[in-house]
Amino acid sequence: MGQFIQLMRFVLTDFRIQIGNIEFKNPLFTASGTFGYGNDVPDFVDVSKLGGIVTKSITLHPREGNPPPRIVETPSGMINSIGLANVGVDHYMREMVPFYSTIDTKIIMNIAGSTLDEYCEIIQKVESISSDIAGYEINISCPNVKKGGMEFGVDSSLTAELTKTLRSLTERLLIVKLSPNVTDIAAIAVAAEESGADAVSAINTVVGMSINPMTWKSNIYTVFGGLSGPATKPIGLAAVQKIFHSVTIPIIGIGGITNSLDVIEYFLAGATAVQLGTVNYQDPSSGEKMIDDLKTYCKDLSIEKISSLVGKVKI
Amino acid sequence: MGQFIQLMRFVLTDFRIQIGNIEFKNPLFTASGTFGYGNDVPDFVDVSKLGGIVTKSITLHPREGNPPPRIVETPSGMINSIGLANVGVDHYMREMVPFYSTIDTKIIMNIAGSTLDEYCEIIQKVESISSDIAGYEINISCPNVKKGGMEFGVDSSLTAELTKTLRSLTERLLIVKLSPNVTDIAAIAVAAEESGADAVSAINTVVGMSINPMTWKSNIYTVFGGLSGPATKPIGLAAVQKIFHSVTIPIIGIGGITNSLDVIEYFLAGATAVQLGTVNYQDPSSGEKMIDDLKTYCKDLSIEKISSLVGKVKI
Amino acid sequence: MIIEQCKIIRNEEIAGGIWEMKFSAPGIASNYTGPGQFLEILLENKWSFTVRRPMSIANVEGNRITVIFKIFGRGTKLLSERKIGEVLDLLGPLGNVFSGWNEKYVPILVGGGVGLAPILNLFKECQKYKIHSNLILGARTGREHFMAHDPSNGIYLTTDDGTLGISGTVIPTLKNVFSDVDNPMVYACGPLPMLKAVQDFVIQNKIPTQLSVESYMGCGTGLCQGCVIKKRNIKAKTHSYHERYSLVCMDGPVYSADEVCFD
Amino acid sequence: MIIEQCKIIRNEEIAGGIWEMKFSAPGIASNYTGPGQFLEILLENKWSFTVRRPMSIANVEGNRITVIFKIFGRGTKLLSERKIGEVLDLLGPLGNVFSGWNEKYVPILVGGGVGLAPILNLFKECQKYKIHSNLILGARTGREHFMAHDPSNGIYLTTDDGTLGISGTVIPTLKNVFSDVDNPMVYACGPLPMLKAVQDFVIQNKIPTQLSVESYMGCGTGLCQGCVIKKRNIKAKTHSYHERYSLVCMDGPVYSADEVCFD
Ligand SMILES: Cc1cc2nc3c(=O)[nH]c(=O)nc-3n(C[C@H](O)[C@H](O)[C@H](O)COP(=O)(O)OP(=O)(O)OC[C@H]3O[C@@H](n4cnc5c(N)ncnc54)[C@H](O)[C@@H]3O)c2cc1C
Ligand SMILES: Cc1cc2nc3c(=O)[nH]c(=O)nc-3n(C[C@H](O)[C@H](O)[C@H](O)COP(=O)(O)OP(=O)(O)OC[C@H]3O[C@@H](n4cnc5c(N)ncnc54)[C@H](O)[C@@H]3O)c2cc1C
Ligand SMILES: Cc1cc2nc3c(=O)[nH]c(=O)nc-3n(C[C@H](O)[C@H](O)[C@H](O)COP(=O)(O)O)c2cc1C
Ligand SMILES: Cc1cc2nc3c(=O)[nH]c(=O)nc-3n(C[C@H](O)[C@H](O)[C@H](O)COP(=O)(O)O)c2cc1C
Ligand code: FES
Ligand code: FES
Repeated sequence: MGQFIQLMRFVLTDFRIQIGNIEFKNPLFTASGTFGYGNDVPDFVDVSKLGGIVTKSITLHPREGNPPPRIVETPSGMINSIGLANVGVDHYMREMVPFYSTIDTKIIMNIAGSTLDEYCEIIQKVESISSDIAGYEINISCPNVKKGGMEFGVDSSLTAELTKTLRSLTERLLIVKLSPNVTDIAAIAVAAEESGADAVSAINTVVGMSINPMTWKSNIYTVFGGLSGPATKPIGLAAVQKIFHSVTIPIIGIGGITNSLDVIEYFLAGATAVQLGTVNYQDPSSGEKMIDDLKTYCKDLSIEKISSLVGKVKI
Repeated sequence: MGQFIQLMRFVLTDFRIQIGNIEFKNPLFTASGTFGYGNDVPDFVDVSKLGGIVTKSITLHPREGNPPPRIVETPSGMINSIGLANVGVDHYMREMVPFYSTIDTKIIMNIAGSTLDEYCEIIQKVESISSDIAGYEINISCPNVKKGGMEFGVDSSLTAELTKTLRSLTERLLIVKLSPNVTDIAAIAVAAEESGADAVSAINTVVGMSINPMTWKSNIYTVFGGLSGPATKPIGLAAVQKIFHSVTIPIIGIGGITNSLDVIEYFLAGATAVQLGTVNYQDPSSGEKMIDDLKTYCKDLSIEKISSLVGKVKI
Repeated sequence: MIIEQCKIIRNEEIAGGIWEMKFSAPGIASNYTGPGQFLEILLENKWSFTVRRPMSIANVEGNRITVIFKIFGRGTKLLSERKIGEVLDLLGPLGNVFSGWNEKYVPILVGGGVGLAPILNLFKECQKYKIHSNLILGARTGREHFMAHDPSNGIYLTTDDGTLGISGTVIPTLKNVFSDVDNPMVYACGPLPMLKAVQDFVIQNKIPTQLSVESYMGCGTGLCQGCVIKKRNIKAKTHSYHERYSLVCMDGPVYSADEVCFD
Repeated sequence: MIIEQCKIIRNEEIAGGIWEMKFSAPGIASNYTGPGQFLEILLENKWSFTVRRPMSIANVEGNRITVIFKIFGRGTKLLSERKIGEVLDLLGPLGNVFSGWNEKYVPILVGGGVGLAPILNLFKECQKYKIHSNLILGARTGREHFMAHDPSNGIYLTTDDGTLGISGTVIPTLKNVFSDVDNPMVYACGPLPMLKAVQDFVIQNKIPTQLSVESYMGCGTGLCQGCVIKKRNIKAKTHSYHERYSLVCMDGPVYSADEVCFD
């Protein structure tokens, strides 16, 4: 009987989380740029296991991206400079979005622009058509495109202006994705919150560089690229913890997650959900596996609601 | 005969570098906080092989540092929060400085303070006594002490004020050590240059955090600490490259160096010299070994002057 | 395309710095469609090796898959140290295949350096179907070769330093062989300078040619958009959705010689 | 203290999750000064393992050094997979030694968990000098023990779950043994809760005691200032130059029980 009750408890561990007015079945999302548009992943991946999918950044016009080399491995990480290669919003709405009605996973459309107007135009296009998109993640922080919105990501007042404007255009979830390449990430988060964002996500990639010491060539065509992967986990955790002490909206933690214990670290630091990026390149079904491992963790520690961990780091 | 000339060439590879009016016999220095005061290293280390030694940060008064835990390993890196534990300037001048007359390696005294006056008082004390100190590295960037000067490191005008004031107090080498935890590290470097710094060094540690997911405890007593080691090499390289395009004074590259090819990367990105930090914990004689490896590299590539590599990355 | 935990059943140095590794990989083997396809190998430590390492399939026999690799850096060094019985996490089969080889053509197969794996695979496949082909393999020096120089059977080895077979790069030999055959079709894989030289020659001489190209890969599954190569001309709709670049992992690694651009 | 490349000459699991590894380490062995000292082991990959792993010396015989370790995380897992003949980079010997053990006292040696290595070392040393001592070793469960429970020879094993020897922690056994001996001197090493309990008991009973403590180490050589432990009282001049903290790698790992503070 005691055993039965204990069994009951794990069955009931509640993985649902809430951001804005949207409920997600679990807090594991894939990160932008690491899972395509969610419609063209390898067959062995069951996208319906994920709490959410964040699309690669979509721009007003199609973008071919930067010349190669675009990627290089670094100690416990990698640098990329894809340059926002994407099909553009029109193609996206026409070709990819219909797929979403076939899956039971929330879709967050990540958008990027180089001017306020570009961001607005994208959202207006999406809002003009009925679709299964749950919300937007605003990329104000792509470090490897000259006009990729970096100006917004490093400045509180620009972030505020952008957020306020986009807020007026949509009722959907509005998430602002923050750059770690700033002096005070919490200040930018506060600006986003005060301007109506439903949540912030952090972090995008860290500006990095790599050189081939034998050929003297930059390993990345654009010289500077974005560092991601395990190397950046401490930076992402610190960002989440700082933001947690500054805002009341949910935080989506990103950066260097490779296993379920990393997810727990992000929760304890203050994240309500997390996004998996680089780990998808090793195994695009990592998310499914982590959900199973999280279930075991919660069972072992008798945790009834995953959301009860948020911000519970002991200092 | 041809062989003889080639032989001659490697013998003559010139490792000397110049910063301000000081010549260093080679460009490999140890980084602050990772080599003590240079006087108490393991017996098997030959400090006279190094181009320079940067002391741990010295403050006006002795500091006991932060409570433990102060250190934790992270993917390809570590976080520390030592809290500027040091003997204070008086003890340092009395007990450690006399040792320097016994070695043929340039000593750079790293100083930290929480107010402009503290920095000044330290330098005034040092300047009032004759000593073998070649110059100062100003730590304006220690991320784990509340009053550790962080205010200076993130602000161009405070950096300028501090640099200008210290410049007026000493003819010795004045190096400003920069924090990576800023939006625009090049702007701070420019402020230091314009205010009379002889060089800048970059980077200090990156703000990071780590949590034990089983006990839910922060792995660092002060919660936030400084990330160092290979994980941060791409960040350090990017910082050096950015600064290189903004200033004309020499840059001392720091961050994640573990071998001679890492040193080459820093040179190509724009460094005139480098500092070795975390690698000393694996092997405090790493510097000596890297000098030998650099000699082989330069021989193989027929490089006559190590300084000819500075900034030569091919884009 | 699947992820499979595969036991190593052979790992031997077959020439100087060149290793042959065989796996038991029933799942991947049963999805395999032909020479040109590759695997993405996960190296043991998730912290230390962020991205998988792409390796061409050199042979498939029943459940067994062979790769041939050269020790290049940290990852391939680690691979060479793996022992029989250990298990590696493989993602595959990936990519497209060499196509169009049949009785109507005389295939000339050109492999250089680490590019010999898919070329050898195609060579064996031609043998299996009794299609007479010519094989030209280049290396820097004799100790990197593991086959016999045997021109009478259409196997030509070249070395940059002349220590084995024909002295020089593969290009002069390609030209010679080309002048001897009717209806040639060239298949090549190897280092960039070699591919460029092959491309120049075959375009000039209008020889139908397929090149298997390399690029730095982040994922092998189309997700990272990192592995692009520049296109020479514009294809209709590809996995990369773009006109100027093609994703090597999805649209390649095999391209017609007039499709890709190496600058 | 030196850095030495040492060949592994033994690596066996001697109890559940507990491994014994032996090295040929002539240089370190010749510098060794006694039980209590430790090594810092560099794990193969510089990228993946940033800091060395400290391990107490469990025995020195001629050129050979033994460590006993428990699989705790990534690093100790990797250690357990190392094969005989492989070489590890060791830094040592480091730290101070257990002192004051001689005929005048009856040593009571208390070891728990991974803390048994230096305690076993001291036990053997006492045997060598014919000093009768008592050995109390604690573990969570029977399968973690590799010695025989042998109270008649002064060897007491305890298990938290009662599956071997005396049920319970080492503390009740320590109290019992203490009440039986004249002039006891306690030496202890083990997990924090055990050391705290030992400390409480010995201070209350004014028993001269030395504790070997653990702390997270960045270097083992005094350079990082990371390994501090809080002091209970103030020592004159130590390597840490400070009054409130002591550097475990240089001033420890062995401290008098009244010197250190575990909160
Ligand atoms: C489709 C394809 C098929 C290949 N087939 C073979 C083969 O059959 N045999 C063989 O020996 N090699 C093959 N390679 C090359 C092989 O992938 C690299 O030699 C290997 O990844 C080097 O790993 P490393 O850790 O030893 O090198 P590192 O030390 O990581 O880097 C050294 C160099 O290896 C190359 N490299 C490293 N990682 C990658 C990556 N993820 N993608 C592409 N290149 C990389 C880069 O040129 C890099 O500069 C193939 C590559 C591709 C793209
Ligand atoms: C002086 C001293 C002597 C020791 N002697 C022994 C011994 O004889 N046998 C034994 O099994 N263990 C001993 N330890 C503990 C041993 O160092 C850790 O178990 C080991 O470092 C764990 O490494 P890991 O990679 O498996 O764990 P990780 O996965 O890296 O971390 C798990 C835990 O191991 C501990 N740890 C990790 N790195 C260090 C480090 N650099 N310094 C201290 N603790 C660390 C921490 O508690 C950490 O939370 C000793 C520790 C010290 C300080
Ligand atoms: C190859 C690559 C492409 C990416 N593209 C985008 C993008 O288009 N938009 C965006 O907001 N973030 C992008 N990112 C950043 C990721 O979404 C994520 O913030 C970052 O990689 C950190 O997470 P990780 O360490 O788990 O990878 C990209 C990351 C990588 C590695
Ligand atoms: C344990 C530790 C202590 C440090 N203490 C100081 C310090 O006192 N003053 C300072 O300017 N930098 C200090 N640093 C920063 C280093 O000097 C260096 O900038 C940083 O570690 C990056 O280099 P690395 O990756 O080679 O370690 C410390 C670093 C570490 C790891
Ligand atoms: S390797 Fe990632 S898209 Fe091709
Ligand atoms: S471990 Fe570095 S000072 Fe003790």
